Amino acid sequence: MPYDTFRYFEYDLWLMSGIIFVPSLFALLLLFIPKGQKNWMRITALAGTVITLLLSVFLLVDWYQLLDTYRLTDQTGHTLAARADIARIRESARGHLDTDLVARRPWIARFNIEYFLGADGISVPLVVLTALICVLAIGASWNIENAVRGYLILFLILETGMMGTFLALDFFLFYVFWEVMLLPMYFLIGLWGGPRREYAAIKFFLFTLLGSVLILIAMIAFYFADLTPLRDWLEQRAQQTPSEELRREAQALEQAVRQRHGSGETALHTFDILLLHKVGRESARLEWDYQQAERQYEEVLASRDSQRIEQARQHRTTIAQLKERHQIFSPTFQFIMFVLLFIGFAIKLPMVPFHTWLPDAHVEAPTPISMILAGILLKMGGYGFLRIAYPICPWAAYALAWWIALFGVISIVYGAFAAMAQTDFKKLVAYSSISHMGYVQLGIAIWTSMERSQFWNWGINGAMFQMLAHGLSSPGMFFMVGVIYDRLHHRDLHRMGGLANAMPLYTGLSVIIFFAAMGLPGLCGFPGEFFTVLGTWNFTPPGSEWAGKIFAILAAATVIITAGYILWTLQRVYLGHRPPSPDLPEITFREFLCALPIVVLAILLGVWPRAVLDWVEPSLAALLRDLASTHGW
Amino acid sequence: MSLGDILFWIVGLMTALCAVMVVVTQHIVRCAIWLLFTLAGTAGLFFLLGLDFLGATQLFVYVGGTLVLVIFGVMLTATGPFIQLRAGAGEWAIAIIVGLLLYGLIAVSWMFADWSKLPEAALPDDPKQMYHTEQLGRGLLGDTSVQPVSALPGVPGKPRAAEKQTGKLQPPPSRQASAYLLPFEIVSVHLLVVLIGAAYLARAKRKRVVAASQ
Amino acid sequence: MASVGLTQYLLIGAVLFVCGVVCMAIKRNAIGVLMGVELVLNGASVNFAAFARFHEAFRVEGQVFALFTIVLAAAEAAIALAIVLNFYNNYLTVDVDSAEELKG
Amino acid sequence: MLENPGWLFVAATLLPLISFILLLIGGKHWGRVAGWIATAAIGGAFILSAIGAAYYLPHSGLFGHSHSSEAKPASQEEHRGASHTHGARREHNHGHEYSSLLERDPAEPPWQGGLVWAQTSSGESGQATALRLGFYVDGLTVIMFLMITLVATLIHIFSTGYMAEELQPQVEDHQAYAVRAGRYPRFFTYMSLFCFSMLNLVLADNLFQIFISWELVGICSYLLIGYYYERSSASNAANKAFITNRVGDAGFIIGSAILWTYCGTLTLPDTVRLQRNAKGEMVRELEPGLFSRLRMPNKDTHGDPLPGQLDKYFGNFVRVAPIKPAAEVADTRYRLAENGGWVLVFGGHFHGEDLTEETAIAASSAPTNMGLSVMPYWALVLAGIGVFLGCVGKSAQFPLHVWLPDAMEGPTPVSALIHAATMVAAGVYLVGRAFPLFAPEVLLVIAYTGAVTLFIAASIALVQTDIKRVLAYSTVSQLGFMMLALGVGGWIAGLFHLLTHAFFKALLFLGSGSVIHGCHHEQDMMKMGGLYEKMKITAVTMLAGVLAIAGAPLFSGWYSKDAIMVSALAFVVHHPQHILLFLLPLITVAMTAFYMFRLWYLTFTGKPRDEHVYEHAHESPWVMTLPLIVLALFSVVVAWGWPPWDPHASALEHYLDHEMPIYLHPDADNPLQDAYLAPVRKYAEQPEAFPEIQLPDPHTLAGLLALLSAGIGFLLATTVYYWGYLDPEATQQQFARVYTFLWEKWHFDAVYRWIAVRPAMVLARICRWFDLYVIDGLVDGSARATVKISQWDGKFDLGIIDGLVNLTADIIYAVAAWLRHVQTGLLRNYVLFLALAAVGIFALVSYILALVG
Repeated sequence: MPYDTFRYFEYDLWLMSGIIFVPSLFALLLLFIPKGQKNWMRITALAGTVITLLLSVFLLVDWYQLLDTYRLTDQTGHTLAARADIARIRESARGHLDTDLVARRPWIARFNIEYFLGADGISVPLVVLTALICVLAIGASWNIENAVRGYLILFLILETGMMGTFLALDFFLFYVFWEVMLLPMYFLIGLWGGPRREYAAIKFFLFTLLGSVLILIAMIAFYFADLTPLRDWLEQRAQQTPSEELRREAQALEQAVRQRHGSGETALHTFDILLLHKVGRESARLEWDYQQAERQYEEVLASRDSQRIEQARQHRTTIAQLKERHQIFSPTFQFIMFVLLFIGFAIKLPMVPFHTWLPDAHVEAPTPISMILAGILLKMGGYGFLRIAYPICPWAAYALAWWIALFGVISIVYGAFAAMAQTDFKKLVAYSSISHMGYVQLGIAIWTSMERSQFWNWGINGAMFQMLAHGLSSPGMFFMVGVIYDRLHHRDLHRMGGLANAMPLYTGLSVIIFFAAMGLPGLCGFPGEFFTVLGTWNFTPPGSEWAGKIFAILAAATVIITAGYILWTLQRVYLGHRPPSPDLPEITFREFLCALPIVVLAILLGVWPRAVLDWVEPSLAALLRDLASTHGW
Repeated sequence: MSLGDILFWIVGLMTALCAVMVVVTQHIVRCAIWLLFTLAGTAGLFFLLGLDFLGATQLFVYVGGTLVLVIFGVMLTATGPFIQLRAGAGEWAIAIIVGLLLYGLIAVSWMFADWSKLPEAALPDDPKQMYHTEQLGRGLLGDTSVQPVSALPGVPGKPRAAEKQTGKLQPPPSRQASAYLLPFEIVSVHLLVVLIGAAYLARAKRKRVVAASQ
Repeated sequence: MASVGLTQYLLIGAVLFVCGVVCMAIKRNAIGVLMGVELVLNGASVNFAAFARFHEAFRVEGQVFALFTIVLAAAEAAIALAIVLNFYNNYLTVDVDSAEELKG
Repeated sequence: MLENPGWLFVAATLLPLISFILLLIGGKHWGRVAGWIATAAIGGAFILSAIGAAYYLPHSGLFGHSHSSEAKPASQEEHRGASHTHGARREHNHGHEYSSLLERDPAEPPWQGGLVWAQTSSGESGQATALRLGFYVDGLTVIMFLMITLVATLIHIFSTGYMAEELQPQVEDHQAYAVRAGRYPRFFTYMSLFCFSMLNLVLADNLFQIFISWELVGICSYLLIGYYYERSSASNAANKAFITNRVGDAGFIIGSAILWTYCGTLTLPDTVRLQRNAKGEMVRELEPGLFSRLRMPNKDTHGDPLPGQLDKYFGNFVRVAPIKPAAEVADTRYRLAENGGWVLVFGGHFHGEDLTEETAIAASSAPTNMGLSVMPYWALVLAGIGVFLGCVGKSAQFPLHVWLPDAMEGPTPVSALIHAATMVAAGVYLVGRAFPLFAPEVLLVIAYTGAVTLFIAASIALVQTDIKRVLAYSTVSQLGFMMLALGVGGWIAGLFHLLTHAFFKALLFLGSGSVIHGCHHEQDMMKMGGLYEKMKITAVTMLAGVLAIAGAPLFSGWYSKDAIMVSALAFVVHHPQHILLFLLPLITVAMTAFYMFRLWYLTFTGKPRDEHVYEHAHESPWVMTLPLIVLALFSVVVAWGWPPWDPHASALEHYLDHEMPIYLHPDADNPLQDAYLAPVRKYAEQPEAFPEIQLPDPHTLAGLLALLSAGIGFLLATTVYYWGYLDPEATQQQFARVYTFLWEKWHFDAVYRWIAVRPAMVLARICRWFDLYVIDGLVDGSARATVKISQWDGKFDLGIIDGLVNLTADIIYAVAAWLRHVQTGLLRNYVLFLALAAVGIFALVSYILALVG
């Protein structure tokens, strides 16, 4: 009896839980290290992060194998939804499957909250990135001397929060981790930060808290919707169009509803993100059908063919009834919820005008925390778009695409210009982050019709890749800034210069990283931007023929400004012949080790992006297909 | 009007009268005497009801025990001024009014209460067939045959199947009796303890007097 | 006049009860108060007995609880008298009005 | 025999990359060896491309048409017409080009190959779903490879000598007053990276890959201009160069995005890719490139000839107009229209019957694999201009030419290789490579840009005194000539001049480098003079270069400049309103001759104007003079043909003519002819076919005019600077205003500072201010407001709410105080109260029950 749940060891559950909780375990371990043993504490923390990195690499390998198996057999089977459905169906029969990278356990049964983890092409790269950056950040925080224990413990808890956010598939769980992430960050900035740390920490906290409150509202609103009508609807559709996918979804939903009703509930309320995806998709699809029928009816009205008019009216009324009965998330509801979620995630992204927490937080935070902030926390925004905001409220997302893209472009241009005016090295990097994350938003926003979906696919791929690239380059830049700050104890660009001769190795590494940020081909910054711009020209949101073209031109023209501020910075910091202080030590071996992986990966991703895209793109394509299918294709 | 009824009226009224006398009498010793009669009357009522064991106990415990205690108390404390302690006329008035009100209330509620809710007992005319004492004994021993229905839930008895399944209480099935032997024992032990306690409390404490006199 | 039934017994019990209450209310002598208590208890046990007689349901319980009442009354009397004696030892009186600690 | 000799060129491209990686990792400590490694790498690249060329030449048609037409199989013949880029024979015959491309022997050019760099799984395959890295080797690639690798090899050799002083551990930088460590290896590291990028650019078969190389060569130029980064002038120049180039690159990106969106590919020529078909087996299938998608072929996808009455559209952009002018373009029907707003895109499999004169044409607005699609004509023009903007930046054309003179801050070999011979020529090369993409409007823009550039640059070069700056402006001017030529349809002329110019301009720069090296980094010609005795080889070789650029007969420049003038003339004859396109170059020829001879005279003749410089001047070592000699040789003979004195017998020109886009061939039997340029070409080649034009033979006319103008320039220079009849100082005084205007380079820098740099900085400051005071102001303000509110809230609490609470408390206290009298403490009263309470409660309950029931 191989699937006996008692004797059965569900591998992926333990793997993903390990990725999430190993850091906290080591945080516990830190408590037992005798006072004053700073190096042992650091080594312990390092061990924790390294083990997490190893586990995440395992996850990556598993995902790759899973993708391969499905590539040959079932084209759509690799999506999270499909795997979760299969798991749910077989769960009732034979227990869990240990290779599907989906794990589900009841947590708070009373409210149908589950401990629900899953990994796919959207989350896996971010998980690996997080693990890597955390290792490097620990390496970078070696020279933090005061309250080492507390610092490391908070850091590890932070890592747990980030990992959980990326792996959670239950909205409640997601939110919990989201908050877990928030608080340590607040203390890390507020206690180990620079002179204005209180201000920065409070600002960061308030902004992020505002965002998470909005998300909370949306979450609760979703929870209060009863999803039972969806079951009948999915069954209907499964009967109408005999597709394996629909059948599976219907069956799984049936399973869920029955399970829920078994425990004395009459309705199905859930935090299951994947289930909410289906709800949003089907609601939007119904809305679309209804509007089509409406349009068709009006067209027919023109021709005075009474019987055809009658047919059209019949059709419209039937659709209207279906909508009445099965549409759970009405367009208005979707609009409100989407705006809430969007602002919530856009604050994290950060999107102009919700960005001002970022420069302050970056400037005040210690170097490793800046690395985490820029490398990972900003990605939460994009991840939230892809995982939650878009799939759950596709109708609103499509209707608001124009605005989202607009704000993306504004972020791009505004961030670039603001960066050019900075005199504080860290602030400059922070603003460049804003500009770069604008590409992410733009790439996600350029929703196009199914027949030209490849362009949107380029956009989303660009966004995803840009997230990863920025997750490498901007921590790298912050690290480089930190290195120089340790030596000069100031970050004033006007008081630097001539480092190239003083610290040639350091200069070489940082020049590569800065070029990567500049989007130089052959380095990781380039593909994301290029894909996004390629996709953007095609973007024609309903009603505005020129939007995409103008956006594309602006986004493309910003590379000039980017080159401007980056090269100007390089000139002010590295070139020239007067080093700011006579004896600047070359970077230490530890610092070199921290910078090296970033440089290597930056080059690797730039030269051969398929090293990532090949196992990221299928998930994105599936997501895109689901979304686009809501608008009639 | 059967003999039983006549006897009831006589005994009952006498008892009530004595009770009233207990209230109105000022002299504490006489009070004790009236009380004695009241208690005896109660015992008589018990006998009339055919509850002979109960009546007997009433006589033993009260008349033979409690009252003796009371009279001891009276004697120990009946010094001079305390023989007759008078309450004020106002108090009398209030007390009587309240008493009448209370009595009226109880009487009215009992007169208009609809006792038919309870299963009316079918009385066998032959008092020999009543076997009250025997039944009491059996009841104490937990014999299930003596009593058709137990209306007092919660008293220890055999746990029921339904209650085992769901914690909820089920309406009692017919012919379910409960054993009162254990509670009875507990009560007697309690009595013993109380007597000991009383003896302890009643010890004279001289120094307290001194303390009080100062 | 209706034949004697439950109600009549209850009425008698009520008389005892009320008398007891009034007795408690107006006796200044602690012993008197104690007697009132006894009366109340008697009223109660009369009721019990009546129910035991006139109702199948209480055939056993009625008696048993009357029994308990009696026993407890005895106990209570013992305690009460002990208290009275202590009271007397402390205050050299049995006038309950002289115990005013409860005054608000 | 190699199965696909194209890989030779790939290998040639990768050699410098390998050397770059080697030097990047370990070069720091290798000293002189680093130079040898880089030189060996690029030399190996030259050898490889030479072998590749040997493979190619049999097909090149250099050995007479007969050879190729007989020797080659028919399929080869036909395939020449296939993708419209590479050479079609004059006697092009109508074959099934698509099918033939599928059957073609991979050993026959064009040699192709490639791999997918990034792809998406949604959308129709082959339609904007894959970005490729590929190589495409045709005649143009071959000749460019030969030129680049040869020049680069020579320059590398030269550099080993020129950069020798960087070998010593301590180098004193006179301009930055700094002493620094020598960085000899770093120089060659950058050079290797540049060579790789440049070759990759030429090798690429798609705009995307070209863009990558575009940026890479840009960054190499940045690094090498900033080689002496201790000097602020150097780092400024580097930044200027890269940012100016980025302006062009932004245009390039936009152009690519447009083509990508409407045509669904960035690959220029047709490519054969292995595709897994429905049954899962791999099949070779043809993917039409941009050219075939935009220019109408005379065959449909299945090789069937298209209806004859359409022949006037063959090889042209087919402009159409929607039949019903609906805004909704998707699947509307179109009709052929002379100036329709849309252009047909032949992306998918289309049939002859789809296309007819009379009936409507169904086309989708999205790139599709089935049938035809359309793109707006303005988008086509914009795409062309965008791509050309990239070329403008790279080739330092007006208005983005300002960076090139400043780029002279880099070491001289860099100026020779990157900023004269190869990188700056990349723009011209791209225009030539992507020529079929350009709509007539774009070509006109190109032509005028070239004309304006060549004139402005030459005029500035007249007054410069820094020897390298003179050469820089002459480079800009020559690039302008090439652009002009391409713009007026002189495809051959433009690329011809590109090749010849590469040699003689590299020669001139290396010569100037030799001079500078000899004069210990003195670049001001006013401090030189009379150096002929000191450095004879340099002087003579440079004279060869000067003659070549001035267009003296039998020197390579003569042939190419002649070709340019002919093209310009032919164009002007057909479009008289554009007469400037002939006059400006004509004047500039004279200017060119003038400033080049001025340079030579000032440097080598007359008496030394600075004794100090003169005394220390010395001839350079052989590693530097040898390349000079070789280059001099090439700049004389590279364009020769038989007989050499016939300007139109040039073998190189013939070769290029063979590589010309087919639709430029004005033959009667060429089905694909461009309506806009073919007549011009035809007039340039067979003027006798135009009896109505009352002009002498354009070749003689243009040739004589050019020669005359060059002679005037030469004479002027000689009179002023050699015979000294005219005093240049006096002339400057006389035309003071003009002189300052030219000396200030037409005030371009100032203008840009005012219209570009300053506004950008101001905008940046505005953004910063907005952040600090508006957004943060709002945030902090809201925070402060919250605090205030909470304070008021506190007051409210204290005053009102607490007041109420206390009031109730007091009331209750009072009541309680009264009630406490109830607590008599008398046991008996309590009993009474109990009884009363019982009564009261009973009464109340019964009353309520009465009310209820």
